[in-house]
Amino acid sequence: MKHNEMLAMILAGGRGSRLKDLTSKVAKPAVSFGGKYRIVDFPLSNCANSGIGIVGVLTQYESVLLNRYVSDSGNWGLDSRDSGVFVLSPREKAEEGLDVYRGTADAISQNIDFIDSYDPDYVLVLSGDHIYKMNYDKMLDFHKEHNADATIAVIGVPMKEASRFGIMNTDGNGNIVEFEEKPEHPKSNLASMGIYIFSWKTMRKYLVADMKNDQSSHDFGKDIIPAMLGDGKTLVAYQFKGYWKDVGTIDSLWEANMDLLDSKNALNLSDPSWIIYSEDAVELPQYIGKDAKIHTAYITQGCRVFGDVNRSVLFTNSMVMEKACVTSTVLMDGAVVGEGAKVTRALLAPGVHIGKGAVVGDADSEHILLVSKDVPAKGDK
Amino acid sequence: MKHNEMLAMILAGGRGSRLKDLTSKVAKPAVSFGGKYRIVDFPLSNCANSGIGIVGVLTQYESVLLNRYVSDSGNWGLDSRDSGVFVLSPREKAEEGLDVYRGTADAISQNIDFIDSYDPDYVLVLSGDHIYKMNYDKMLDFHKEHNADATIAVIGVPMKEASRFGIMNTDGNGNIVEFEEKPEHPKSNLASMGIYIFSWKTMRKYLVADMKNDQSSHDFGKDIIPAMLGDGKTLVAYQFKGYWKDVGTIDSLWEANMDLLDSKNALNLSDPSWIIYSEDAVELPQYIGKDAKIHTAYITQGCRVFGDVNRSVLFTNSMVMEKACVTSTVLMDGAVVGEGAKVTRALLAPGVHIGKGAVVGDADSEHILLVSKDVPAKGDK
Amino acid sequence: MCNAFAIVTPSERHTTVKGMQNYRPISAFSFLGRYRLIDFPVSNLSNSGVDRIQVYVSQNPRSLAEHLSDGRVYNINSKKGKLQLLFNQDSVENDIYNTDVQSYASNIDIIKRQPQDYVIITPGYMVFRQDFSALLDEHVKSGADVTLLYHKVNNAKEHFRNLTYLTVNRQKGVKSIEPNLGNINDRNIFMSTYVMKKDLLIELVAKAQKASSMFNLISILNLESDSLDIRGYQHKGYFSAIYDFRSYYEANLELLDQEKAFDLFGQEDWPIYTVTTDSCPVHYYDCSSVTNSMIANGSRIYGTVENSIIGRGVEIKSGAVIRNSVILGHSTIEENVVLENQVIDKWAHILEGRKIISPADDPGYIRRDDTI
Amino acid sequence: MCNAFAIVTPSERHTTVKGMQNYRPISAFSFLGRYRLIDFPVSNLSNSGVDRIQVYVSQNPRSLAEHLSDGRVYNINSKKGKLQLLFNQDSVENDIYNTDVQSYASNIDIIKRQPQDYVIITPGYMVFRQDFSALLDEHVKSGADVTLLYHKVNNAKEHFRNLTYLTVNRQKGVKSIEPNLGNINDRNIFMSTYVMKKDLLIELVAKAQKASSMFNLISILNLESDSLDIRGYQHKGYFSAIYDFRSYYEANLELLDQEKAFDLFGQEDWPIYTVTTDSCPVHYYDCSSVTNSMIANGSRIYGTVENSIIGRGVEIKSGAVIRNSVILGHSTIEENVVLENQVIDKWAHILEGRKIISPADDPGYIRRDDTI
Repeated sequence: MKHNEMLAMILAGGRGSRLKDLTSKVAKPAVSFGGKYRIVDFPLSNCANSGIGIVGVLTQYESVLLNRYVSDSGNWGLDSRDSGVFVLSPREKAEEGLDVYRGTADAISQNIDFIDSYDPDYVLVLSGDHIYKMNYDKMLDFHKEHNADATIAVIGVPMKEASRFGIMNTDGNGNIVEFEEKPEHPKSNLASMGIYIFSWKTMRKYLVADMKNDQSSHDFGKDIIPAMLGDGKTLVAYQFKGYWKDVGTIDSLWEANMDLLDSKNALNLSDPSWIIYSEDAVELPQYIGKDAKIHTAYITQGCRVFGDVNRSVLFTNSMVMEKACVTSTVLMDGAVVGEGAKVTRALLAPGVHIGKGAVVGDADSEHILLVSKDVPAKGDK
Repeated sequence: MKHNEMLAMILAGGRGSRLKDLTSKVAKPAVSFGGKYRIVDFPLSNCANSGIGIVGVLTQYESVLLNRYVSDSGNWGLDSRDSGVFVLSPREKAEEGLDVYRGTADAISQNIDFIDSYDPDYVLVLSGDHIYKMNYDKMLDFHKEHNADATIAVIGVPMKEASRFGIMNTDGNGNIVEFEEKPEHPKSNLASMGIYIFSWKTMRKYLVADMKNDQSSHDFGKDIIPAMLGDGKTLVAYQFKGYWKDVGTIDSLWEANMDLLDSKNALNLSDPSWIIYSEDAVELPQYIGKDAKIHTAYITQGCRVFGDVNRSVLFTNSMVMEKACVTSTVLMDGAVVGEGAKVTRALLAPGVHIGKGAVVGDADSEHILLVSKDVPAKGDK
Repeated sequence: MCNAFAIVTPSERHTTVKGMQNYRPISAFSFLGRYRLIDFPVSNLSNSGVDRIQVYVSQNPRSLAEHLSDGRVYNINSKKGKLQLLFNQDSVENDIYNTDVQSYASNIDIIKRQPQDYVIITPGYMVFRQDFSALLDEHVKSGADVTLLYHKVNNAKEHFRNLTYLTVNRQKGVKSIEPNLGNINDRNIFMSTYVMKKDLLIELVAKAQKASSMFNLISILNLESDSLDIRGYQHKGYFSAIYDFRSYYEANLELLDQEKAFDLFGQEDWPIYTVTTDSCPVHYYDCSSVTNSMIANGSRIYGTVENSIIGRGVEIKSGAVIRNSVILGHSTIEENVVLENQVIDKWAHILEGRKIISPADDPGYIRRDDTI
Repeated sequence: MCNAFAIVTPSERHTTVKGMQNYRPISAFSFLGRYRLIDFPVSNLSNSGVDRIQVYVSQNPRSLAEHLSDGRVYNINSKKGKLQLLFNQDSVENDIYNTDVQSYASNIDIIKRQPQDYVIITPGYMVFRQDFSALLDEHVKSGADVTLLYHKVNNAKEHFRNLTYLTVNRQKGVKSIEPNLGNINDRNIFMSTYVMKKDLLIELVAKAQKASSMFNLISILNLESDSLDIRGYQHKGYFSAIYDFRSYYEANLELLDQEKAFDLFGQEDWPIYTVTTDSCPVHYYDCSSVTNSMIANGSRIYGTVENSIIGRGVEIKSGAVIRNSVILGHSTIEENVVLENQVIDKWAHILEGRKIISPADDPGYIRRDDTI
């Protein structure tokens, strides 16, 4: 076994309940995105492209599909000899019972033995819910240059929105001097992206202490980072510039999909030097029918379009039948819009069928309509 | 996704406490065997050779190494497009909390959603602790021919030992009429091998009912099989002939290793038509030194022998130094017998070092000596 | 599981696809923008439970070697099964000696070592769906020595030139295998697919070599037709063969017909596998207009596309019009180009304003990496 | 990660290993019973963080194609990286034109498409350990145009014939690259390993082609030695080269020396990868006697083995005596055979009682699949 300088741990255990019915049977990181991807493809592909070989995925909630999905490590080329994607659920240990992960830090703590078994110098902690491209290897260089105990990736947000984020206050040298979770009066606009590099030896000590602390909520932001700051450890902010989106709500998930229609979109999924890998669907190329009309769309293989599509994103195997009209809408995997139906400003959950002639959604709605149940044809019920 | 006729579920959650220190940090199915194998290689390779593509491994206890090991599905060729080895630990569900597996049947019950996601016709349930080669595809043919609801593999055991096993009493047609767990006065010598094929639809009903039954111990042998027999379902015995060994104790694990020295051993690990696949160690071929003497041995790559080896099995990277003498002994991975030391009738746990000149084990002992801590050189302490 | 191993054969000596074939063997041709022709026989075999597959290759093996890799994408267990490329290592300068029999002979040790009793031989240059496990069962049940797969066509005057056809009697016995010279429309086109015992193949190869160093498998079967029980088995469903440039062009466009595509691809339990390139979805921009076309992922469409197949990573800029054409991967079509009835090979670059129009029955070809 | 891609070169035109090379290129030779020679350069590259590796092959590519597969066993990410076989597709009949420059020229499009700035060229027929990442750093730091790797030897009269050596000045500048004709023992043997910018390689290939169609990379470097800053870099540690039959035999037996083996394999962070065949451990029976030998898994030993290398799945029956020999995989040595100073190729079968003894300085060779 070759020495692993850094391994990655992806926190993928959240319930993602603000995504409503989309996460009732599917863990949030396994939710589909951008036609052919799942959210977790982003951190996993970033790892592969950054040269990280060992990735632990910490799951616990409704994770059958997620576990199956990430187990297929070849999708990201992470199946070479000393690589692997490992699903880490809570386990029973010799001295202890079985316990759920009590917080982000506890999820890592419960897997100290897994991490130790690779003897890494650094551990990268990621969240499984964000859409972005990032070279973690460069962040590691930054971590080493600064002789840091922890490096936290931050992104500038509009000052007026800063109170919605975990904000890092830094000194002139980029050292983090304070962390404030959703401050009422933010002192900076540098929001934590939930991406941490820790020197493993130091981190390990804090995790062991945290596990024993009954007062702790076992969370990186609330407990570990403040404890390290309190001890005068070196924590530095690594400023990221580029596309980054938390797709935690139906509106933000829809928006992130719509962003793909912008030809100047900074995410640029067609860049050959930083490919986002995903599972390959065994499907024909998309077929566009004789009377179809497509104006600005992002459509993937397996789709069939016979009607009109405007400013919309079509996921694998979705279909738009004759004379149907789909506008400003996301059709998730296998969603079907029946003949003559009209769908506007909506997000159709996987497999949802819109009946013939039905009218769904509203061009002027404040929020995006999530359609998670079949809609009967006009006239039926 | 292609339809999967039958998928396999390997029960790998047992504590294996009779293997003492060998399983203090390693789940029993991950214990090493036969030089280069781990116990779980046998059911996994049997699956691969029987054409089964989807294998769930149900783990819970001290399973970091086991989880890592079976995740590397390419070792058994189970990483082709529609194949996979999936680690299934207890998971939190939308409606329920997190719970350990309460018994063999409960382990399957808690993964009904996993099985359903493949829509199989049949489910093969295996144990992760047995050494044998078996074509499950032929067993499935038998199951279908008999239109059975469940088929249980049985093996003839000496009548006087039958009371140590779960015994199947059959009628003249091979139908199971009674199951007795360790009967005082056995009526037959057909012992259950813990290998079951179930028709999934039928099995699913029994599992759902069993989950709700507070009186149940949620065990196949104690609860599910008797319930099916009680309802008059068709349960048939599939008689297996060949090598089969439960390696549940230090003595039986040692014996199974010694069996490999017998050139007529029915297990025959060199048969090219039914290869037992395993992880490949990145090691040199074994080196046998200038003054080495080897009489009857089973030695794998990475080993180095400079002394005498008699009737012994040497696992990956184990070493026998100059003038040392190893007799009737199993040296597990990386065990080292120092210069001039004598080791007899022992099983050395992975990485154990026997100091120079030390004498370990006794040719006349009733039981095999498990050495799980380093032994100091003669004269040291 | 199937008691047979398989040999996928390269195109025959006398069939050539002008242009395209300079860069890769026919079995490595791109098809429908996403597949390679080899995907069809290998998926058929894998779905039939055949997991020992030997793909013979004569020239330019690179694209095929990279595409097939270790067979995992075709759902073949890489430990138990084996998808291997075999090269005709003894190929001789005078091409008339390079028969299929020569290839078998030069790999006869490997053929002999296969543990299966039967062999299925099927071509890498035809597109169809076939359950070989059912075909093998039928072969065994019939008691025949050799079973040959054929497809009834009614357009053999114009099409399938250079292929062979079977004459069968009422009992499905094969009376002869002859070249299609195009004089009759109704023919049983031989799909170059054989089922027989491995030992019989070994015997036939030895006999053919003895008879003449120019003999191929068909020659020896014709010669032995009295002593062997050779039967035909009729294939039904979609079938096309790639034996010249026009047949390649037409087979692509023909599958825009959704019924035909469904016949070939629509069987739920019969996936046609291929290798992914991890391209992103297709981006259609506001000015695009696309009808009756198949578009592979990774493409960016600003222009007009009608009745065409667009390969992976193709860019069609605004004002460009593509009609009845097959564009292979990674080509760039600049603004205001007009292409009609063309096959554009990979990495080509068609410069602004070009108009390249060919007659429908004589489509044009633009070479790989060409800038025009 | 390394800002270089790599080319692994096949053996040169004028080196041949009699016998063995009829069946596979030198880089596919079995080594120490378990490896193939190609494992050394590819593991070196993978361990150095180079994940785009092109292995050039001229003839008989099958064994190499199967062995390398998609690079996963070498710990190369198959999505981000690429281990590919490249064939010299334009190889011409007259062998003197088949230079390394010709191979680069015929794959120049692929070379140009690599995203890395540097190229490392290293041979598939030498055995050594080298951190190419460190070598590249050194190259960049030195400001040289080309860095060449060499090994100081003191036995060049008897060994390393047909290879080349470097003459270097005190500043490590390379004054010339010349064939080793064996007249002096102390030589800096050139390890056929180059580091340079990709663009320089492209330029040199063009220049070489212009100069003469028989020019190879060494010729053009000699010609350009005044205009380019070409430096030598001394390799230390175990080194052997396979350039004829005896060097192959000796390189195998030499590594029975545990110190040499440790020097090559003992670095914890520098694994030498190879493909497993899932053979079971070695079974030694009661009558066996084995000393100073390396035995690969899958073998069954009843007889006597001394100072030898035994490949995978070999059976040595009782009474047989093997001395100072290299037995490749799957051979069977029957009872009471005596072999001394032999190389036995794969799948050979030595019949009962045969005695085959050659002098130590002129070892014998038994062909693949031979029964003797």
